[in-house]
Amino acid sequence: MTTADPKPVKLLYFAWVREKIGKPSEEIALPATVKTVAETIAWLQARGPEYADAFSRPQVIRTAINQTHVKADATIAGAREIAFFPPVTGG
Amino acid sequence: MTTADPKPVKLLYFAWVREKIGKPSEEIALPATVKTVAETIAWLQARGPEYADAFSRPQVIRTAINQTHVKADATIAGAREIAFFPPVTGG
Amino acid sequence: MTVCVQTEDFDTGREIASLTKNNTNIGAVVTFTGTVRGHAEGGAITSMTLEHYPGMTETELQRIEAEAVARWPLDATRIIHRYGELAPGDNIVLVITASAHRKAAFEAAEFLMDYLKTRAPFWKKETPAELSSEQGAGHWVDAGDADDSALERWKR
Amino acid sequence: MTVCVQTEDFDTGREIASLTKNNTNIGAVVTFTGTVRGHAEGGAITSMTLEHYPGMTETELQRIEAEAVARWPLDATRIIHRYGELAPGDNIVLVITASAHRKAAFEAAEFLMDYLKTRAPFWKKETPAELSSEQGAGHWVDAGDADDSALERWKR
Repeated sequence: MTTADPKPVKLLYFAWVREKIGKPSEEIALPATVKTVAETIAWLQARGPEYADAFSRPQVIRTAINQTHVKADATIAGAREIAFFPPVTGG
Repeated sequence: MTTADPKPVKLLYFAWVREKIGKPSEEIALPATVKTVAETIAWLQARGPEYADAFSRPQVIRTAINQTHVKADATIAGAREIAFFPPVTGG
Repeated sequence: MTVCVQTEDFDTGREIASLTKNNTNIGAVVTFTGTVRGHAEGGAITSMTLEHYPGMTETELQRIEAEAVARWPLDATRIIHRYGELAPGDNIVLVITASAHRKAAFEAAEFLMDYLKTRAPFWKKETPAELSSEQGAGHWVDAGDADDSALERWKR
Repeated sequence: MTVCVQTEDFDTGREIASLTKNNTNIGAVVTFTGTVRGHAEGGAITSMTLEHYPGMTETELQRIEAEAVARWPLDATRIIHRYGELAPGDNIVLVITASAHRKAAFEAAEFLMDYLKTRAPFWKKETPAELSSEQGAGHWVDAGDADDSALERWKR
């Protein structure tokens, strides 16, 4: 059995994460070795200086998978949409 | 020095106290021996069957002197207005 | 910082607007509206009549309001309490608190309601449906023990 | 039980009226209105821009509302949250809870606000007065530690 081609996933960025990266969303095919939220962030950090800047403090980045809040150790299996953003300030 | 004539005080009744006594207020000259709220209630109880009925359970009667809540052992010295009523149910 | 005791209805939206107008220090407004329920313990009611102690009511509401203002950083407060005969669904009472922050506004509104329930000289008489044709018929609503215990948390 | 995410303003009085209409089981209505303050930590601001996550916002607000309905005996609830550019004094958020009794209405409204602050995907950018002519200028509001600790009391 061969490894399937990685499916593209939609990444969304909000607030200053969006501003630093310079775009609100993109479609990316993540390598199969990237399995968790923390690994996704680490992989993105290496993508370029704007990503390195946006994710320079991973501990303040919040993540939602398929529009549900998740923690950094959550798996990204089944993710169609992964959003990265600062702590929310509703209300 | 002789005892001064007792000054009349305005008594007010509310809710079922008013209904049982049959009037909303009256002016009464209380005898000088009546010095506290509890003594006023005891004195009123002896005034007639409607008063005895209204004050048959003194522990549920609340009192205000000059429009301020007071306890049963409060003095009535200086009272221009004494109101008797059931526990309040505002709001 | 105003209290009103009135037979007329009130408009919560209008009261909020007049209270917060031109004050951009306010970030949080809490309102509590109490209304006449259609059912009491004994079944359906057709009306509720509120009796009060004119003079003392206003004084007591002002005392309660002053106590709230002394305890919390409030930009504005409003208390309106109706009396007279009301029908199910009618407004009874409105409390509004406005502050820079939500915690103060929420706490002060709850405090005002807890004190109002146990200190403001109002009495409620419910007219059950079956007695609605009889003048003055009905039964007086007992003060709740829950209301007294609600006060305990504000003791200090 | 409805949530709205919108740019338009809301009318608190009208929302209360539509929520409580023809329901005489309701005896207590609590509203919370959040508004834009004219001053931030750094001084006067000219506007506040709210960004949100379309789709997730509505989903998250519905989850929060469902949780409140599961915990308290509520007759009706309403959440309206605005986004886009707002001026000092403008409404941001409205929460309404209606119940037979005041304790449930107060607790549920506070619960909704505490959860909304920490779960609803909104972000606020304030434009200080001195930067108001510069497109996109301003600073993002930090989430408060106080908001996270406010959640602790609802844990069970």
